Amino acid sequence: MAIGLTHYLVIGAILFSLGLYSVLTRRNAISILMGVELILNSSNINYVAFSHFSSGNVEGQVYAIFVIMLAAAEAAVGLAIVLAIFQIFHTIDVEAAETLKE
Amino acid sequence: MDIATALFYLVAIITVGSAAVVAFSRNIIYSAFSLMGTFAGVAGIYVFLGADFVAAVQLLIYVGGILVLILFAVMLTHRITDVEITNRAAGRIPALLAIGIFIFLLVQTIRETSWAKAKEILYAPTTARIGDLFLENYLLPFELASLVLLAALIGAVVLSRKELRE
Amino acid sequence: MDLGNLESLKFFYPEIVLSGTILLLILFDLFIRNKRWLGLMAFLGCILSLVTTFQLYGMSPGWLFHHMIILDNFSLFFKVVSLLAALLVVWMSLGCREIREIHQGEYYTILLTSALGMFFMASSSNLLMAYLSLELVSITSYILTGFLPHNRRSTEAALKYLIYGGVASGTMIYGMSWIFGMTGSLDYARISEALFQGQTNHLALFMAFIFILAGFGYKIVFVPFHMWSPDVYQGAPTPITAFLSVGSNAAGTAILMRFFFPAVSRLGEGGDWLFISGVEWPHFLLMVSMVTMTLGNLCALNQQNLKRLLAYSGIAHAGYILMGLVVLNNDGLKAMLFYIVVYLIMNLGAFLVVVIVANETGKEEIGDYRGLAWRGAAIPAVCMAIFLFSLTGLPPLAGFVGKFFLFAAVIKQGFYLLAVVGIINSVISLYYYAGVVKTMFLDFPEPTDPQVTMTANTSALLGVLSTLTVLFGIYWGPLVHSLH
Amino acid sequence: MDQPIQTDYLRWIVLLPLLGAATNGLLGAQLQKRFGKGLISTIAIAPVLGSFLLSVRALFDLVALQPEQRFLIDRLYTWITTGSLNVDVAFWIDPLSAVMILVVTGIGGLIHIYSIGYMHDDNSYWRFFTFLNLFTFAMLLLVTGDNLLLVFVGWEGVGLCSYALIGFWYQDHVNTTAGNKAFIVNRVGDFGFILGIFLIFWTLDHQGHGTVSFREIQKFASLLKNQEIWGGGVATLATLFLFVGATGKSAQIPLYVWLPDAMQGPTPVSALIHAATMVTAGVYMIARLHFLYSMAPLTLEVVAVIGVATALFAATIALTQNDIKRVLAYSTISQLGYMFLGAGVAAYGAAIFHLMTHAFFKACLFLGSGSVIHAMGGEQDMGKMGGLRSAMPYTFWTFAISVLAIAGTPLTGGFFSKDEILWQAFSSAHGSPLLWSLGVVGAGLTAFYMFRQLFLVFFGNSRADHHTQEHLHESPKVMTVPLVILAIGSIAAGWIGLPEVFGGSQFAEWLEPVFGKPHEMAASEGPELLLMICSVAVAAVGFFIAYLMYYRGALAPERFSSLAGGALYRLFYNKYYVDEIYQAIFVRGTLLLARTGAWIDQHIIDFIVDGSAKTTAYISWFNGLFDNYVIDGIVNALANITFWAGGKFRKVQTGNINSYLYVILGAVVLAIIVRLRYSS
Amino acid sequence: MTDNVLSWMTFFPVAGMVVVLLLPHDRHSLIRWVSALATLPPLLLAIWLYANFDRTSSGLQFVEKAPWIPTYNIQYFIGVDGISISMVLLTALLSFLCIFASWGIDKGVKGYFALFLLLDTGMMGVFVALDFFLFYIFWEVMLLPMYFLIGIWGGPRREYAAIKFFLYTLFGSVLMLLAILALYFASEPHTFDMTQLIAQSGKYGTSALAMWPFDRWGWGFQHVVWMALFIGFAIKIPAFPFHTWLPDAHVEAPTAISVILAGVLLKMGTYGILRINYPMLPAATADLAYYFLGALGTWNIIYGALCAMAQKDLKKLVAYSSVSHMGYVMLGMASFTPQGINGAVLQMFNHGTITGMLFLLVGVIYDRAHHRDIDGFGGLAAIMPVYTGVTAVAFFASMGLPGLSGFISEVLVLLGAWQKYVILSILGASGVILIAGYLLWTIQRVYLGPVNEKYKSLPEINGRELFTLVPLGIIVIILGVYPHAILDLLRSSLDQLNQIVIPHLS
Repeated sequence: MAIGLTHYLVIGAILFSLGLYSVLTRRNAISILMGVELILNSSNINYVAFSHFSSGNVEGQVYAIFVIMLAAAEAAVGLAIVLAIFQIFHTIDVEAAETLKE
Repeated sequence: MDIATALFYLVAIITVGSAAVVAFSRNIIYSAFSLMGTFAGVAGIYVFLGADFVAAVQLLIYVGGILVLILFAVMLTHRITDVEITNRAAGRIPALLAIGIFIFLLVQTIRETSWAKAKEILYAPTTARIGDLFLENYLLPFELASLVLLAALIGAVVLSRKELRE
Repeated sequence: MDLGNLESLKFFYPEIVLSGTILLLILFDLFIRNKRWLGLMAFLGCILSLVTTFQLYGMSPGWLFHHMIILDNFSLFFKVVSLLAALLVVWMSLGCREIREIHQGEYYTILLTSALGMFFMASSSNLLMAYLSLELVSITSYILTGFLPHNRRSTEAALKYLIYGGVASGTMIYGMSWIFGMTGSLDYARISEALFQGQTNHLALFMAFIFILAGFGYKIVFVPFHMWSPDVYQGAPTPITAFLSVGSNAAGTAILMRFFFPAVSRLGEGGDWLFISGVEWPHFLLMVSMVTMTLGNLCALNQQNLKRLLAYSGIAHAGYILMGLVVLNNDGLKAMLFYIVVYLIMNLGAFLVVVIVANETGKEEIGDYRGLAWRGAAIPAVCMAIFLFSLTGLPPLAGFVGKFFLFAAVIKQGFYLLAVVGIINSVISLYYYAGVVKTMFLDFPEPTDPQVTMTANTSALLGVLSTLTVLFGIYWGPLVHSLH
Repeated sequence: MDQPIQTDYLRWIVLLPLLGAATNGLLGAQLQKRFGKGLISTIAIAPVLGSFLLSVRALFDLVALQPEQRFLIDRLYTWITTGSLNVDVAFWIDPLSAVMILVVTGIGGLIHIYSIGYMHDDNSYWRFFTFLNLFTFAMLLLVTGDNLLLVFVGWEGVGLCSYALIGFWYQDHVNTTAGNKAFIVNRVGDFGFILGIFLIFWTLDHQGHGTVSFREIQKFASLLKNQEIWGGGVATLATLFLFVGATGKSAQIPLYVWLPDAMQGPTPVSALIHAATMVTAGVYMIARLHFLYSMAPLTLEVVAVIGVATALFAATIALTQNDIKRVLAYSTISQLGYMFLGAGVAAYGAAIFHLMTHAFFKACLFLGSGSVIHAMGGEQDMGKMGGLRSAMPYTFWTFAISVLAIAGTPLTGGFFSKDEILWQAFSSAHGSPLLWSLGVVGAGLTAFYMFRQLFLVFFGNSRADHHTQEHLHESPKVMTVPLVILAIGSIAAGWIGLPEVFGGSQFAEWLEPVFGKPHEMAASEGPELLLMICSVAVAAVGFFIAYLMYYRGALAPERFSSLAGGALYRLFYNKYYVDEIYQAIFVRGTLLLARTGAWIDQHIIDFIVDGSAKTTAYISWFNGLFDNYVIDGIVNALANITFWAGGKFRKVQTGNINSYLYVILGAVVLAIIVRLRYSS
Repeated sequence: MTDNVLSWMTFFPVAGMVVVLLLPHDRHSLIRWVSALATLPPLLLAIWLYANFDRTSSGLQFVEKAPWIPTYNIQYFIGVDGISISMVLLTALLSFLCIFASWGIDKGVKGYFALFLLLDTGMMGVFVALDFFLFYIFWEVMLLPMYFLIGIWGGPRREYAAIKFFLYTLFGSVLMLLAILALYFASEPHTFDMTQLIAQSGKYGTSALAMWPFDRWGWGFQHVVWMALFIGFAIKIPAFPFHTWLPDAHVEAPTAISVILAGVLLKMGTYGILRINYPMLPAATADLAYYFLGALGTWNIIYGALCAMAQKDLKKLVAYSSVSHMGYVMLGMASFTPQGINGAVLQMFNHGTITGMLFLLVGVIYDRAHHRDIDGFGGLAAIMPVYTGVTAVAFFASMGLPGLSGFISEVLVLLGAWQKYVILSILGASGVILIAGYLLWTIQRVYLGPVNEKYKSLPEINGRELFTLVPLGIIVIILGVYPHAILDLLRSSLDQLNQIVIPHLS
């Protein structure tokens, strides 16, 4: 069977789900952020794959590049926040950081 | 199975496998390091898709930037030996269940959907075309992205600045 | 009109002014000692930008920067709303003690950047632009939320917001990638073309929309993407809460409409929008709207913290605003827009009172408002009552007119169930709003409760907002007219 | 019927007493303080006398007219005009109302005068005269009103004044309770009355002649004849409704219960309201609407039966009472029963005649008893009286004459009028020997208890305590003069209404334009005489037994009271327990309903209202719970992880990001699945 | 000024409110006098209006019309006809008197009078508004001041009472809002103009809605809208079972507010039904009036009277008597006879004056004794004779004693109802007995009987209090003797109203 669009999309889907799984189960903020990165990567695979198979131009690739850039920005901010949290709470377990409540 | 196909599956397995380690590992250091595998694998996939520039960017930014950041964060916030505490996970079984259904739905839909078909599939180098696009059609997003990065920069500085006033 | 990069610039003044202000702020931050000037600068920048925005009004619609953004009255409207929100929040921040203690230079920079992001959210005509602008707003929002140094709640809220936003936007771009895969394009117009021509798979489309909605929905704060908002609203500095509650909501609505109207629908005869077959938006949105307003209101009933209460009420209001989307015609659209303006005014007003009280007492619990009217703060209490009753939708206040138009649009299309649910929700909401009013007026203060006074600055803003709330309740003709 | 003659002085007959009432009512307290009681009584009595004089003038005006034209009217203004309803404020005088206004103003005037003496020591003097005047006004309105609604105003007005005067000494709970009872029982009657008005109006209105004016009703009465409602004739039903009103006002079964209690008021009040005037309003009303009643034989029968039943019933109670005024009260009820008997056999003239004579002798009796009570220092128990004859000659003689009159002693007023009624009860088309014989029995009872009273009070030895005996005195002139006049009236009034046997009744002739010709029974002089002798004989028996029992002491009263094991006596003495029964059924029943209503309001309706609020609150609470606990709970429980989060941090389950994300994922999956199900 | 007399009447109090707000808050007596001055012109104008009202015309008079929000066809459209003129009079009078009844307020004086004046404008506006939207605005404008007036200046359970009142009324008014919108879209061109809506009343369909459960009841558009409006108004009336806010609100509200509440606000319910339900939805009115106005009204009469009888609190008793008396209004309205409907509106006016008196009287005694427990008094007649005399007038008027105003309206109502619903009329008439029962019982317990030593030194009613009561008392008597003073105003308009509905009666 030739490697086609579906293969890439399935890889993307699996990455997406794994990312979601991390986000759902992890208590560690950094781990959750890693899950988010997985999600972003999964959609990037989609974009590049579609760019290749569907649109026939590089628009999808451009999109992927922007996603990567923004992922970097988000990671920077995210990790800054995580560090701030760590300074205050001395842990980055999201369950512990729960001053906010009803 | 030709080489290319075999290579593809190899890359795919690396990608998915290390992603699985990221998701399932009980040690955050393992997670963080396997993330590198994923990123690299994804870069490989980009190469398969003829997106050389994107692959390069992926390696540069993800592996060279983001991953390093993450590792720094991990180091800063954990004693490495502290395995159990650092990467607790909760609700695995329901999560697995939900994710299972979800993945099933996704894959089913992917298989049944008639995606758009490109007129021709190109395998030309893309760097130049992407560069053109950035300066022409995608100038505004490009500028905007720089703004995002600027804001993120400032934000990261502000947020992580140690300032104990209490 | 479809312009390239350079030609576009002359229709780009508002953004340019705003970006210029941002850069100047960064620059002056280095030199200026009295940081209050920075606030004033931001304020002036907003006004200038507002002026330039108004100059663009009434232009024939067109695309700028190679189909990246669209310039029409709709986007201009939201630019005005975002600017107003930013403007008023800057003004509010000037009178806020919380803000005076932090890095004001960065604060105003990020705030204006966020406003700029909202500009693009309202005008993007491209999936990439949509994502970028959304991210711009999101990232700045995370920063603003976590701006209070060494403040547990603030930082924690920021973390939650970040994780939540990250997942939401990740999901969104995954959905967008599917759209891209189905149509081979990122541009809304071409997407619409492709979708209406091709044999699309409805299920894939539906799932893609759902994913995308996760991204938009968490900005608008509708159920089930609402859960971050109470925590974030409670934790963020109050002016930022105000900004998020109105700006982010408005921009989210804008991007939603931007996406759904041009991308997946067509204007049919008689002003009704036709959707791609197989996508049951009215029913879906109907459910979301009803659930959102009901859940928001019900949860608000039990709140003790005023900011949290306003967060839940904001969720309910998102539900009301969605009512206008359900009917999918221009009536509903106009009603939504009107409501957004009105909501902006009254909600900011309510938060302003929170700021005023917190300035003196440092507290936000409803119990701390005990007998506010008798603690030297009769005017803020009265204004708060006006805002809260306006939020309830009592005439002759602006909120009533807003709800009136929404209900009118809904009833006209025969969505009686939605109207009835909306009405019942209004009554429920009265209960908790009136509870706050009760605490302020009907309870009497303990001797230990501190006196509350206002500065000239806050009282001027309060006067403006409450006057507008009453004014739009009595004479809203011009405002409605401007929406046409 | 000819057009009535418009006059402009009739209004003053009615309004003068109102003027007096208004003056005293608004300024009385001040005037009394400043100028003394003399001014008050002058203000009160002058208008009544004025009314009396005007009434006399009206009488002469009427006399001057042809019998068919004896009809004066004074129309003031239009009161209510709505749709087809048109009500004037107009007063009219025809021979019937002429009799009534003369009785009201004449006897009323005397009672006013009498009150000067009787009430002399009371501080609320002005208030008393205010109400007395107001009452006179209302009563005059009642008898001169030209339409049913206006009459109803008077009808309720007299009720109000009666209420106010019964409870005049309001500091005593018993008095005010009696007042309440009178008012409420009367209201029950009024309820029937007003329904009667409605029925008449609408029935006529359907024929295009909606009206409440008496003359108009009479004109269109024939239209009512064949109308039916609820399977009965409208005339019958309407008259029955109105009769309910009459039973209330005129204290007939079943609504008589208030009258005995009404004796709590000052005695002049009892004389004026509860003997001479107000209580006769029902009789007047029936006479006024005789044309309707004549159309409704069934109603007439009911009226007659109730009348005679009341007459007997009240008389039996009166046999055993010891309170001087209560005896008179029951006697009044009984006598009113006779009047209704008369009206019930369509002998309206006879009823009115008895009304008039009764007004004299009963007023005299009441005032006499008032004089006695006055002398006895407020004592009302006949068991503590006796032998007053010598101490109070005027009182005694006038009282005795009145007793003779009421007992139907020949040649007194009561004799003529009562026999007229009994004769009609026997001979009229609506009458029957049974009615007559019951009436005669009643007459016998009347004679017995009245003489019993006379003997107990005025004869024998005094049973009063020493102190009272010493203070015994005849009442002042201002009280005795009215007594004398009334006593004379008791005798004389009868002579204007002689029976056919003795030359025919002037009174009947006078009323002829109103009621039409009396029945042509002239041929049967023999029976009339015979019946007359019969009734006199029965009355004589009554007198004789009373004489034996209470004068001679030859017959111990106990011998009667222990008849049938004393049960009968107890039954009479306790007034057949009617009060107790009413109390149990109506008063308690209503109160029970009231409490039930209030309970429902507080507990059920409010429960529902509060409940819906609570439900909402509960749902919201549950919602929060759901947010906070269930989702997290599922997550945590299924994962079975250890809840440990470092010693220094509070373990809180809210605000959990993971669970938030769960919700979203769940919602998304759910939405997709739902979508799948629908599309497939 | 004569051109805009209604606007002046409506907005003068708000102008007064602004002045009051500008006054320093510790100048109590100045604030009171300014408030009195602010309510006086409307009263004088109302009298002028009364004198110049054309009684022969059934149409609208003193009309003012100006576009307001042209895009939605919303107008500033006010005017009076026979239905509203009496209510305008009543409002002007009671507002003025209640300022004096509020003289004793000493907490938050400024706020109190400011809110009171705002309330005044709202009330006046409701009665003169002829644009549905305007009507709704004014309707709601009353809500807030009322909430605060009860909630801040009320009795011990004021919060509960205020929020209960608020929620109830709001629930009703939002239903009304839906109905208003439904009518707006049903009209062509879309309009809020009441006269237009009435003119188009034939257009609104009556065929059954294909929606459960309306299809089973045979209800059409008209019926559903009618019902929505009715519930909104029934809460104000208050009709059973929407009445439970009333006792609480009345008991807790300060005296003057009780007077306004009972005297004016309750009338809005029945006024609204006459003004809106009747002419705009005549077919539904014809179908539903029997059940929801006639039968429910009768039930109100009896139920209210029974509940009143069981009360121990004097004010609560008066409150329930309002429930009972408003039942007459409903019954009369439902009869569609000239007598019934005229009687109903007259009863609205009379109830306003009589209940106004009653609440003022309760206030007088409460101010002195600081409680309202019926059984806690006794023998007040001897201590306060003048007060008792005035009370007697009010009580007997409330009882419907002939010669006083209540009688005329009750008789007209019952007479009118008789033609249509004999049984209801009889039941309603029997209510008169109950009313007499509890009122007499109350008089006996409070005013008569031996003097209660505790209250031996209570001061007699003072001049200011008399000033608030006497005008009402005089009106009560005048209207009993000469009801045409009001009836003449009503006749033409109400007859015309009847003519709209009657053709739809089957």
